[in-house]
Amino acid sequence: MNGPFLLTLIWIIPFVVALACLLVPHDNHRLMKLFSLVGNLINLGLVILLTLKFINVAGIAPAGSDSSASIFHFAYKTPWFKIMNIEYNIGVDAISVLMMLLTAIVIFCGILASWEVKQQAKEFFILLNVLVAGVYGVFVSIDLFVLFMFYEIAVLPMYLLIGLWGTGRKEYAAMKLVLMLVAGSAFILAGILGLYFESGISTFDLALLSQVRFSDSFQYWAFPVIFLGFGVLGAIFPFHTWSPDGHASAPTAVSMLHAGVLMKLGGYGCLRVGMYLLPEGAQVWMGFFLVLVTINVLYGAFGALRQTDLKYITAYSSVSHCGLVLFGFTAMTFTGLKGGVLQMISHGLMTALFFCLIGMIYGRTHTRTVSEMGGLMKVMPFLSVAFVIVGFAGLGLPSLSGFVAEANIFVGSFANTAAINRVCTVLAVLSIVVTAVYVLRAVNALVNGPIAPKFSLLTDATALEKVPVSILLFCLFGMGIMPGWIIELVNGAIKPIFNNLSR
Amino acid sequence: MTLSHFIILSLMLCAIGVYGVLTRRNLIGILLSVEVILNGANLNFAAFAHFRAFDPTAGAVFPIFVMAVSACEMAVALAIVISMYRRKKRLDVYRLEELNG
Amino acid sequence: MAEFIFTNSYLLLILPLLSFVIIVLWLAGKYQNPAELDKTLRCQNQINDSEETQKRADDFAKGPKIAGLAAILLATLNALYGLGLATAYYQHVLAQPEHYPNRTLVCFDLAWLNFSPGLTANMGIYLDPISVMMIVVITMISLLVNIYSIGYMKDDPAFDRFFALMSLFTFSMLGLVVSSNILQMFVFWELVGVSSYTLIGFWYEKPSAVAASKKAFIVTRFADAFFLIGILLVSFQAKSFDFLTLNLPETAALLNQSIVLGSVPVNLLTLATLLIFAGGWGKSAMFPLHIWLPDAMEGPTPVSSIIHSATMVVAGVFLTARMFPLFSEAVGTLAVVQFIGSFTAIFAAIIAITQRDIKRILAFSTLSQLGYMLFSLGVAKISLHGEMGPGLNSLGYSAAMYHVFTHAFFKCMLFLGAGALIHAVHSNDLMAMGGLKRLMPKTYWSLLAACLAIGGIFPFSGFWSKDAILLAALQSGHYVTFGVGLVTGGLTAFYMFRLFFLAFHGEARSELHDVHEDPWMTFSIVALTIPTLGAGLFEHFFAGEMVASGLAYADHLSHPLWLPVIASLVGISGIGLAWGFYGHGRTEKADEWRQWFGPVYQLVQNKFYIDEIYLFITHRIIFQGIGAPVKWFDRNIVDGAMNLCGRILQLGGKMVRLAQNGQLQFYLGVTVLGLAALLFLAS
Amino acid sequence: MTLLLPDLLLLLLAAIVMAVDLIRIRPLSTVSFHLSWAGLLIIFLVLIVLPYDQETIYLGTYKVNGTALLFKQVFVLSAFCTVLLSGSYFTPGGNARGLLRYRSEFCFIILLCTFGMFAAVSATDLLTLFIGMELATIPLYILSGYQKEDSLSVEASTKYIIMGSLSTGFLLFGYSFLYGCAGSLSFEAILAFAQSAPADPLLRLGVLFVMAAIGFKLTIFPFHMWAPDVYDGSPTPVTAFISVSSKAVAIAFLLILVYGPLAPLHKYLQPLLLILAGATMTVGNLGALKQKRLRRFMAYSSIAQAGYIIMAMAGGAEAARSSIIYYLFVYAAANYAIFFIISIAGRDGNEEFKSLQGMGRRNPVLAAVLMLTLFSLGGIPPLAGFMGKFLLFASAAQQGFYSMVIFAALNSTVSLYYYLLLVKEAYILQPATSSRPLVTDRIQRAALLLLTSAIIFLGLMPLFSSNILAVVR
Repeated sequence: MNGPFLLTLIWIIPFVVALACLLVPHDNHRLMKLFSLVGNLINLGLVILLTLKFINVAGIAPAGSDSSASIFHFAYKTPWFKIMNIEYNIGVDAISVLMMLLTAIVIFCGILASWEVKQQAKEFFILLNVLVAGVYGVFVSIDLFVLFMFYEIAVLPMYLLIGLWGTGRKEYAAMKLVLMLVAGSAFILAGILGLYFESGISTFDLALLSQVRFSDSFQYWAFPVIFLGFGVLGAIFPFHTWSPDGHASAPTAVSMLHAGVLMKLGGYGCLRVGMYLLPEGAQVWMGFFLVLVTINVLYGAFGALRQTDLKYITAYSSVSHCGLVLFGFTAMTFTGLKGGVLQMISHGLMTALFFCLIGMIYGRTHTRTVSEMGGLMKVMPFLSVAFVIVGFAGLGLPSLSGFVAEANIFVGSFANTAAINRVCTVLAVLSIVVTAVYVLRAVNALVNGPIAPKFSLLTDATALEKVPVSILLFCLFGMGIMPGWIIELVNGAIKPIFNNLSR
Repeated sequence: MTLSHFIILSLMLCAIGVYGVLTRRNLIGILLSVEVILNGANLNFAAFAHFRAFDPTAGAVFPIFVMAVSACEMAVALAIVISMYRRKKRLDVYRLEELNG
Repeated sequence: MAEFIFTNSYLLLILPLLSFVIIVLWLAGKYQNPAELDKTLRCQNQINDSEETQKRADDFAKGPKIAGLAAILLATLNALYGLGLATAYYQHVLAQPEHYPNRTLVCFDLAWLNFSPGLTANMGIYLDPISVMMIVVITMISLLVNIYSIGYMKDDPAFDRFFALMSLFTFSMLGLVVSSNILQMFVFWELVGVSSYTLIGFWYEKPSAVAASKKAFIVTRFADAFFLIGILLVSFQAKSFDFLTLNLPETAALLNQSIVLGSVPVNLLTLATLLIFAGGWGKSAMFPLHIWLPDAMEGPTPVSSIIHSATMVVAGVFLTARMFPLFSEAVGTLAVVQFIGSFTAIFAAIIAITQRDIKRILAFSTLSQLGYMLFSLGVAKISLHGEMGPGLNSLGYSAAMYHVFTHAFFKCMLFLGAGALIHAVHSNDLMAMGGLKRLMPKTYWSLLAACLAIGGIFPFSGFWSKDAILLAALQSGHYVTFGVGLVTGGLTAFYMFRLFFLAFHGEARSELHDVHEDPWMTFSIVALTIPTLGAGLFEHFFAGEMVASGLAYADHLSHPLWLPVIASLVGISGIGLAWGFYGHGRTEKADEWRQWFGPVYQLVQNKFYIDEIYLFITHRIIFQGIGAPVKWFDRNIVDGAMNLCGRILQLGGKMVRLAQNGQLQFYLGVTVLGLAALLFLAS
Repeated sequence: MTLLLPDLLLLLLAAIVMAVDLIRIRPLSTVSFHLSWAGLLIIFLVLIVLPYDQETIYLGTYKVNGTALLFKQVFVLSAFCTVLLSGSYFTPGGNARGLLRYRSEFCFIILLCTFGMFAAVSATDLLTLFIGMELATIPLYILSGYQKEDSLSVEASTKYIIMGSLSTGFLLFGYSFLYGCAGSLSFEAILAFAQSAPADPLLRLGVLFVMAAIGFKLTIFPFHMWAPDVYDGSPTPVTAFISVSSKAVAIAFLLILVYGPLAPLHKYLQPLLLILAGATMTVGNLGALKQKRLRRFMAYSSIAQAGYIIMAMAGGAEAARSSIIYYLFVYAAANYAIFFIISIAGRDGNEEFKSLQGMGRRNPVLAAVLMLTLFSLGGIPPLAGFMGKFLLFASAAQQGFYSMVIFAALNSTVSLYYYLLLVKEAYILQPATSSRPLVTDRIQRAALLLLTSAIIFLGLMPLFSSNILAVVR
């Protein structure tokens, strides 16, 4: 199977699954779940295949070794809309491959975790698969138009997914989430059109645009526009408020996918479109964004400190951790960029597992207020231990993925000798203490302590539920203990971006 | 009598018409005021045809078309106003208030 | 053979990890679904047959002791391997200084985390005198504690989990001491923190244990954050994480520059070493970050034992020793180390006098002893008043390591013994004990040896190491520190024997049932008397070999004979005082004195209210002062701003609807006005 | 004469329909209905096969070229949809608001109106343009008052005609000034004059009058005031027709003038157009926020859409033309789809938001169509509306008006809010009382199928947009 075909197949399969679900009778939930599961299992297989192929190819011809060569592998393009020279232009570099791998894992686990959906299962799985297709699409596309298109496809299903199957103030949360993200994409749109017209070559092709030296005056306004636009999805302060409400209201699988993968689209876009194409603008604006994301990191952590709802705690921790992604980027150093990318992956796995576990625990206790729980270790050791581990991953414990990423971010950020970078790095490092505080508060309140009598008859995870948890745990440990190959891959992908930044 | 006299006259007609449209309470009165505006335009055409145009026939023909068209329009308008009168039993423009918001 | 041992030195880490993994997997299999089982049991026994249920549940929970035995087996192997490694190291490295100029052997070093082309963190095994010493100590103590735990934990439903976590703890600490670079050390440093978290909170249903584990983790984590910043600073300047590189004089020279922070000029070297030391500050529980250590007594006693002797708390000392060549260039840092060490030594000793909880007394004694070790490292830099002139005193360094070594054994034994006492009387309270001498003779005699050792009485191990420390302080000319050390020695003897007399002598102060000495437990306690008695033999070895190499040392001066005499006298007078107050297990006289001291006593007994200050800081300032406002700000200002946008739009919607009032002539007016505006705009 | 074929066929069709009415046998006969939609379909097919790369001028006043043909496609399709949409309103029991009568006359008027639009887009001089526009407008006055028994309908019609007459007056003033400057009615002469003296005050005065007048038809702020009331009061098929055809012809008119005779003034008009565009989309979006009645809601929504459309006119001729024509197709498809759904869900005569409640369960397919349509209107990919808006924005961006693009895109976010409100009604909220299932007839199903596939495929299939580009080039 050749590369481009594989790439196309990967984003098409979820669409096909969605269509297949469309044809399934309304009450046959089992079949729909089976379709989704099998479809995404196949996709997981394909993505793994892609990863292996990629490692193979990247090993032979390291990307970016020669500046004229495209940094994308398995590239393929064919004209789509002649009207604005829009092309169906796909290809991947290491970052996208890894993000696709993350997506495949998270969605597979997510579908397993949403096995219990009963209400309007058909619409649920259709929307979920459309969402997934959008996410894959963003990662495979090199054409900015196509990328933007998939980006929006990935955002919109959230409205119904939260609004229909969510809990709490779901309609408000769903509306806020979608509107804020779409408002962000308004900026992206302007930025993309600017890139198209200002480049002088009238193309949306990222690879070609990256060779263009945009005028400074253009970069000065376009960079913040694009960075903020994508940053909204990366929960950049002060545009993060969709995140706590949205994540808290969303159903399990959606929280998993959204916090795990979708929020990464923001960081991905910032890096791929913002920093890669507009390096001079990045140089000028980075100080400003550095301050913003430092606020993010600290603010998310302190915000999580006083929350009582598990999902809110996790959501604020996501704000803090996603802040670290952008923090790595704003360091503007090789290691920092790499750390940001690693943090995307790490946080994706971690937060997916977090929400997965919260969903399972909530399904049993029917409360998410930490103070009402306690001693769950007694009745659900598996879930509790997993929760403790993911908590540790959150506070950056070595041997779990979080450390690998955070170490890179901090080292990278420290390597930037500007005084403001140094100060922000110190502040960000100190945030890990706050992280420890809120994580341990949650963990202790949840799994430790005496058990409430009403919970004493609850059961541990079923075999089916153990599967996603185990997979994600495995990945957390895998990345934490053997980060070598991932780092190797990311190194290759970061190099051209970094070269652009330091030109 | 120069062109500007005519233009000023037509603009005055226009202004009178607009004033009528804005102040008349009666629907028929408003329609009449609209006619005044249209005739102001017609006068304009004629004046331009006389003073400036190298194609004066056009300027002469256009008002005729306008008259025809406005006659049609008035016919329709009157029909509608009558139907309106049947519903509301008044021709007061203030009565048109059910649709708002 | 030696070659084999060195090349496979990773086994040292693999064995305990294996032990952990095996037990965890076995546990996972066993607890396939305990709640399910529990439920079935309860359903079957609807009719108040709770005894039977309880029994079956207990049986299920207890199960066979396979886990413990497996852990012991692997720990034994590990201890043997550790010994083998030490022997091989001794024979091949120490004996051939020409081949190993720094007496350092990096057995292997695999790239683990690549940061940038020039900066990679490795995972390696780094053998030098101190790491080998630590390996021996850790593996031995781990083995003995494991054996002890078979007896101590035998009635605990979570028996298996305990052994798994102990193995993990051992693994982490071993990894820490063999780290070849500072990042690896940080990795294991954190793992140590986590393992201690899980062990301190081992009885997770007990709220106080849970709170203590959290406190331990967060306090050390707080220190670790500074440690991490220090690592960033040092590694950025040195472009490396490796200890070999970091400890080069070039690194120190590179770092030795002034930068301006804000408006204060700071020496980068001092700053960096201080930050790194901050990590040790927290882990070694130096004042004011000591608060977690007494609370950590909430864990099972074997855990306290291993934390206080071989693992965790000595990590800070070890770190300072490991980075010593760098630290030795930073005068300010060593002064801080010395000051904090000596202050904590006496501070903790004073608190220990007033405590009633047997484990807490031991905890404060650990703090005090750690203070000794650290100030000993601090005095390795000769003061200006020193008789040897400026330079380094190798004795400070070697004495610290020596004290680590001796302290590990006797402190371990003290805890194990305390555990045995607690096991016997089912209480931590010293006032509930008494008269146990008759019932637990083996424990009695062993503990006597340990108390004498910690009290610094000739010829027990503590005497030698403390003597070396005091000597180093004296030689280097740090007379205040020396005085503090001397006084603390007396205080130590006093509070230890207070404990000893109150626990063993006199009459029992509570009802005792079925007191016996468990063979597993007693074995370990008795076994530990050997190093407690015999560690003095190693004095010359330590003084000669446990020296950070590559540094220029001042020559040794003579050992004034009056020093050991004075030290012993101080120790003995401490014991005498204790006998005077508490001999035969009496407390009346002490009570009188307590009345006399009044509020001062209260202050000390409440540990100078440091915990309360912390509570104030965390709850009032961080939670309520920062957390709550941030939450409020987020909900009301940031989110409020977004909602305000929505409100404004909604208001706009209302206005538009209002304008659409249905009046035809208004519409016409707007149209005409619009035209006018258009004309106006365009002109 | 080939290029004139559709116009002639349309006239013929109108005549036939009228004739059928004269000899009709039963009052509820559906012959004219079927005749009309079939005829319109044929005309559409003819339009498709005509050559798009030619330009022919008949009698010196009637020009047919590719752009005109594309516009004619829009008009024919719109008429076709309106005829189909009207079906259920002429069927007894089809809508509780009241039965519409005289079906043949209705169809005839629609056809005639469409012919007027044909004439308008084929104009080469002001006179033809005027006649065409009036022919396209006057029937609409009649249509909006078609439900004579309903006071709302009559009120709407009254408001419409009076405001329409005023705007005609402005238009004529504008024309007279243009004529006065150029001395001729033909576009060529005006173009020549504009090129020679683009700053002539009389010319500008004329242009502004014309802009105001056309602003009325295009529902540009502040000339939009009639739209919500008329949309709300008229019978639903008429509302749909006004919202699409009338807007389309106004846009065609503007395109013809702005890029034709007034092209030299483009620079001068740009800021004006942008201000109007910004104000219009804002007012439209704000107005739609708090609505509860579907037709009024659609009025505001279409006002906003008009804002986006004229924003594109700040761009160059080619970009503006191609993007606007493309968007018209997209907009037409989405609007008609919604009006079909309104006609189905609003059988009870109310046609309010509430009518949609519980649609997700009552008729999932219809709900899905509604959602797709609304997303298309909101500009969400991969639907046609996204592509359309993207091209519109690109047209403005091409001239460097990036801040306007951001403003418009943010506006479009606001619009997404109220479109999502409808989605919420359909999916999330449940009706208070148990309601009937939503039944559809064959025509409605077929029409919705067509429109939905248009909404989906127009955005994905490059063929169509590329063709438009080729034509307008």
